[in-house]
Amino acid sequence: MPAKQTYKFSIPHLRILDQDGKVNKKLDPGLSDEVLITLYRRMVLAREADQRMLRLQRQGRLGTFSPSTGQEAAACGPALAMEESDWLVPAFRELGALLMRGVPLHRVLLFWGGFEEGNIFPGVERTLPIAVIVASQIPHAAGVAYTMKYRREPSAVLCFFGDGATSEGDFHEGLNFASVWKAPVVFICQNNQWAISTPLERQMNSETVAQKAVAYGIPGIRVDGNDPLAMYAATHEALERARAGEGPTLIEALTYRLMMHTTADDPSKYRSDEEVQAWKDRDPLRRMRRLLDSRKLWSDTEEEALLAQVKVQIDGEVKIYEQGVRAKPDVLFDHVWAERYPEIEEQRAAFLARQQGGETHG
Amino acid sequence: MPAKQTYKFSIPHLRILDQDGKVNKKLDPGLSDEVLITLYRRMVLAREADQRMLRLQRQGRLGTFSPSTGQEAAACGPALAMEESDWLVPAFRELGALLMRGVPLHRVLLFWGGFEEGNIFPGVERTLPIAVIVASQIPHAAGVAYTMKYRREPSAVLCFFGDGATSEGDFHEGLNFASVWKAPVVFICQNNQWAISTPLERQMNSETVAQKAVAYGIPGIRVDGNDPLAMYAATHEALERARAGEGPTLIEALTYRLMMHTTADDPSKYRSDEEVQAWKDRDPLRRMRRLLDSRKLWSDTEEEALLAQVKVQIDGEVKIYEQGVRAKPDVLFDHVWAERYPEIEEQRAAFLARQQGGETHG
Amino acid sequence: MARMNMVQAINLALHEEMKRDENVIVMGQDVGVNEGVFRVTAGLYKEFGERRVIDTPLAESGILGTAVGMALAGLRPVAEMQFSGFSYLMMGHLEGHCSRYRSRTHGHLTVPLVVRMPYGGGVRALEHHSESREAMFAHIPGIKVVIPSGPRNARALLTAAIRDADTVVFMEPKRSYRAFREEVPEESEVWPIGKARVVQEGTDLTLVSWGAMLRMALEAAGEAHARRGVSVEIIDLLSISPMDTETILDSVKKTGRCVIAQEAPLRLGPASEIIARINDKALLYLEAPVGRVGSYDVVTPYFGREQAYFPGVDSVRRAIDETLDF
Amino acid sequence: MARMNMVQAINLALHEEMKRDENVIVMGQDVGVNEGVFRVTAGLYKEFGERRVIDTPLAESGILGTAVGMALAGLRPVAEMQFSGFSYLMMGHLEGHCSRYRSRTHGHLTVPLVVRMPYGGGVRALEHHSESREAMFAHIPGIKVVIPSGPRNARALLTAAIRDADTVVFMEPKRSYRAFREEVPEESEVWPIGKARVVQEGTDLTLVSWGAMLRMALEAAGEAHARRGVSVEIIDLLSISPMDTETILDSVKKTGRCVIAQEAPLRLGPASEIIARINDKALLYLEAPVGRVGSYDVVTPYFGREQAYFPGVDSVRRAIDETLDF
Ligand SMILES: Cc1ncc(C[n+]2csc(CCOP(=O)(O)OP(=O)(O)O)c2C)c(N)n1
Ligand SMILES: Cc1ncc(C[n+]2csc(CCOP(=O)(O)OP(=O)(O)O)c2C)c(N)n1
Ligand SMILES: [Mg+2]
Ligand SMILES: [Mg+2]
Repeated sequence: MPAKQTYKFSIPHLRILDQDGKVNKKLDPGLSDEVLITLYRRMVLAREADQRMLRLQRQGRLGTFSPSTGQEAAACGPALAMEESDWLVPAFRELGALLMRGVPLHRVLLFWGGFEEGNIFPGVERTLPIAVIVASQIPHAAGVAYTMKYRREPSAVLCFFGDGATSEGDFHEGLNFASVWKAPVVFICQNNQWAISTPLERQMNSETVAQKAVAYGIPGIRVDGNDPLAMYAATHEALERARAGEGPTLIEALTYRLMMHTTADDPSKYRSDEEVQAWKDRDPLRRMRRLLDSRKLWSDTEEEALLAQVKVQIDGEVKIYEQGVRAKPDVLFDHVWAERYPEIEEQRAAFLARQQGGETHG
Repeated sequence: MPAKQTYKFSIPHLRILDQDGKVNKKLDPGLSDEVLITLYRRMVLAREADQRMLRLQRQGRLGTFSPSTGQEAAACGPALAMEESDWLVPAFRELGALLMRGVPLHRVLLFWGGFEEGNIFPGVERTLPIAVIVASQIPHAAGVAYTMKYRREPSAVLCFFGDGATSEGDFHEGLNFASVWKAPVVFICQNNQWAISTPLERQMNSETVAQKAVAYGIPGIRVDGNDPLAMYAATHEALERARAGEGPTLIEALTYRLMMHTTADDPSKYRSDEEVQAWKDRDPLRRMRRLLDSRKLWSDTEEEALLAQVKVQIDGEVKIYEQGVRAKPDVLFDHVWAERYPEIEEQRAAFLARQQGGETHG
Repeated sequence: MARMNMVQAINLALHEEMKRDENVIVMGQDVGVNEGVFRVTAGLYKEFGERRVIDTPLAESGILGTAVGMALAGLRPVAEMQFSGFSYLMMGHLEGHCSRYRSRTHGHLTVPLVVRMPYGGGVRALEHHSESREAMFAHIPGIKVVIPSGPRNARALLTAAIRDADTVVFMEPKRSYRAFREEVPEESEVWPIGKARVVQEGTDLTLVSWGAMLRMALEAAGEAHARRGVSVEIIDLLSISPMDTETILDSVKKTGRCVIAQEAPLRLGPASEIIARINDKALLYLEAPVGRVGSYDVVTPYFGREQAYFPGVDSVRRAIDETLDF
Repeated sequence: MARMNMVQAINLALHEEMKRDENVIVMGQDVGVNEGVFRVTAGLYKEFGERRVIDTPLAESGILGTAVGMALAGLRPVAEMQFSGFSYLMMGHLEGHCSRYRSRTHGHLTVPLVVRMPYGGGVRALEHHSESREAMFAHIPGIKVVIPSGPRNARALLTAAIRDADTVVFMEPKRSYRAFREEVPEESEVWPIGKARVVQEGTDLTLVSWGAMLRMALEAAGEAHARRGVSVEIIDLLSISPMDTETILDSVKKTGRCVIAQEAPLRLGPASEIIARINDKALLYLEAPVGRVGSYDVVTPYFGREQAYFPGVDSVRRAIDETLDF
């Protein structure tokens, strides 16, 4: 249909570090050697922790959880761009980001191990716990961001979610509120191309996730999500914009979930080995390693030392986790509301009496 | 941020009939004189009925309702493009479209007068009743459209909603499902620039509503919503695409609500007389009349005759409405479920006993 | 002291609390420039500006979802649902987050916010504008559900709700918005959430009610007294969750007879829970079955037929008589 | 006859009904290629293809909302909520449309669909995966809420739900999915919705239960019989709304004692409604207060602490003893 006037939009695609570890000079964010090494170390930690969790789960020492192997660049690159005063609002597949915020691994283990203590991060501020209800954290992030703006604090919010999450009404409402409010929040969609068994093309008919930004009149960008430098750079710029009062950004991190959806899932039911293999070849860790190698910042010896050190660290955290939690048995009655009310206290008393009587059930 | 590759999108803007009643020849959909006259007649009927309802409401003869004066082109143009076998899924401000589907005015009056009978349209198929829960009809429309596709029927669905509705999660979910399913549905957003007191710029930060189509990978078009020819043409094309299996379209009809939100609303609290006046000057009826005049299809005599005829028609419908409904008093117990269940039947019996005892309450 | 109606009293509490604590903000559809479709937020936008009185986009889940974020970050949002009939759209955040953040972090993160909503019938409103669904909210552990019955307690309980450390669903019986005026004290009052009030002492029968039904309860009790000399003790429940079982039980143990009058449909409504609690703790005191008054378990009819659907004074009267004459 | 577990039985009903009526379609997250996260939809995608077994986008309101449209247009969608914990996101369509279309059009337009959802605890699942909120659905007039307790009734009631002319919320106790097997008849069975079943006759006490609690009720009753010779009549409620009051009252009138065992929290749960109905019609038959077993009114704890939260066989046993010894 011909028309008088047209409105035009475009969505850029960003990659800085290619699969061979070569940096696009024009786009290089110029991270120092030290920072590059730190980033690599964090990504390795996230990977090793994830793989350990998988083993723990298989041994019955951990509950069902959602592995993040393969998505380390998409989680750690953005976290590197955060200030401590920024807020992290995760979904459930950002282990690397949580660890980079300073959340001890044993807290993450406690979460997946079935204890509320896994949501308590002593000393770590402005980091919300894992969100299980897909997309529900998106409006939360917008509300936190509004609060930063309200308080005139120069802090921004980094909010993660998956490609499946973009289908939820809360994605839409959250981005729209944030956009209308020009709230300082950066939305990162880890487009790992699957929502359990649902492939991208059954989740949406749009070519990219990033173009959904057009609906909200905010910048959208598609980023190679296995490129930690691009993820860092895009997030860094978006956070700066946010803190400068220029409103939200939507970043699509094109990546891939290399493992199962959760440990209860069997991905062979819905996707091919070839597809997985193709993405294994794009492993973000390998890419980062190649960069370090090319800059002569790393060696096999250092790699071995790192793995050994990471193993010790993880062992220690698993130990803390397996020491268990020390709450009294009636803790479930403590936090219904801030105050105590007779109807709950009566039930607590009954519960305690039953426990003393040797009953194990409610 | 520079980038390797970009994705580009554009949204056209359509106007065919300008404010002086001049047609853009290149875009003229070529409606016959007869059809043009019919369209005008329907728009006048809708306007007159709306104004009568306003008076009825002020006299206490009708409940709160949402006037549609000023939006006749956006409702009637699309309705003209429908086949009888297409489905109409309205919101609550498409009086013109309902009447064009053949819904008798007295049914609309019954709806706003507080009777379920206002949702029964004898002999009129494929026309859903008014939807009060904003945006909730959008996924319904997608589901109906899926059914048409499922049945391999060459029918499409026309779904109306307002600018405020675009903020609801159901707008997003409905458009996304329809798009993924390539369902035959045309979404028409009557962007009348206000959602009660909320102006467009507090509802969304996007320049247009139409660009929200980009998020779903479907065509979006902004149309002059006070131009009945453009509304007809855009809808016609979109319905054809839908029936041909090419999926949904989002049409933004840029129009204006000339009256109050509902009869319970006082628009002077939130908008200026100048703004309203500016839009009165763009009255779709006047524009259509100018077209007919310019083609020598209409005269003052015909106008008078039309108004007289419309008045008679409306009088008749009001009369039917005011004769009331003839259901038995316990009809509210009849349609809880298809079958009868003891717990409801007991309550019915109690109700009837109370009524017989002269009680007026439940 | 000033005489005011419920709209004014709620408005007063909002003014006072916004003045007292700049973390308190008001948000919702049309609550700012338009001052709310019922004018409950009158004057707030002028006094506190658009930063603190936010006209939100039209999205209930978005309203509560962003309010949760604000509350987690330290604000005290008072979010309005324009009508309770649209509150089902925010149930995800209410059930999933408002109710749980405290317990899932053992008190480290909390969601102190208020969701205000006009509810209930009797004003000849459109479809979806007349329901009483307090039971749905009150069934969720970790949520408080408060329902005022008059101007004074509306102001005192909303103040309490805003200061409360947890999420409070504050349901406003819109039928009572402008139905009557009452003296409201000059000074801010904070009534404890979770406490019922004995609004009239009596010895023969306990009548429990809340919201707009309370006035009908009072009228029916007065009439029962005039007609047959019965002394009715009337309890205004005020809080559906937590629920003040003690006050009810004390009264029922004294009177031996009880009627509960709610506007909600009967099935799984609050009256059923009250009866269950009487069953648990005071069954042997009962001299008759507890009388239940409520709407029928049918779909709320359009307003042309609503009178026959909603319980009225005569419904309460009938239940009192049946309970007395059992 | 074939012995099967509940997952297989539900799957059988889906197969049979899809074969019988091509208006029946299945939709939800991961129900197609993946055959459902619990494999309840195994084989359907292969047999009926993607037109009839729809892997939807991840959006609960969208799933029910489009299903409403399909039902209005003549299909019979069976929509799955992956877990009941995400069903609050579709409450808008359930309350606003599923429940009302029949009454708001006096039967001219109807919404015959089924919303299936695994619910309940006891399987050490993640947060939001363990609640029992049947009361929230059942409070809404115009919605049917059905809960099977075993393979045979699951198949027979799902068949009935799919053929039903109205919206049925079909809640599947996931703890029972693979817990035991049962003979399921060769031929399709259609059990009437709204009818409870007396699964064991008895004379001393009526025990009402449903879903996964029923097995615990059976065990506790057997144990009570062995221990103190008490004859317990056990009723499997099967349908929360409509609710078969008659069967319960007949039994209570006979036994004079009643215990209700639910997994849901107590406040405003189905047990309260049952007690209210006993109060209305059979109070004088009671020889003791009705015993209520349910979860505490606290937020469902994470699975590390869930055992202490959910009622078990000993909870039912205790309630039986208390009721008998009153
Ligand atoms: C509201 C809601 N619906 C369904 C689920 C069940 N579920 C958990 S994760 C998931 C898929 C999420 O996909 P995506 O957003 O792409 O994130 P990914 O798992 O790929 O990281 C689903 C359906 C849920 N947790 N929340
Ligand atoms: C879900 C929901 N929320 C709130 C309302 C109250 N309400 C009725 S109409 C309306 C504004 C609608 O604006 P828009 O979509 O632009 O349509 P318009 O009224 O301008 O035609 C609101 C907030 C409602 N009916 N439904
Ligand atoms: Mg994904
Ligand atoms: Mg509008």
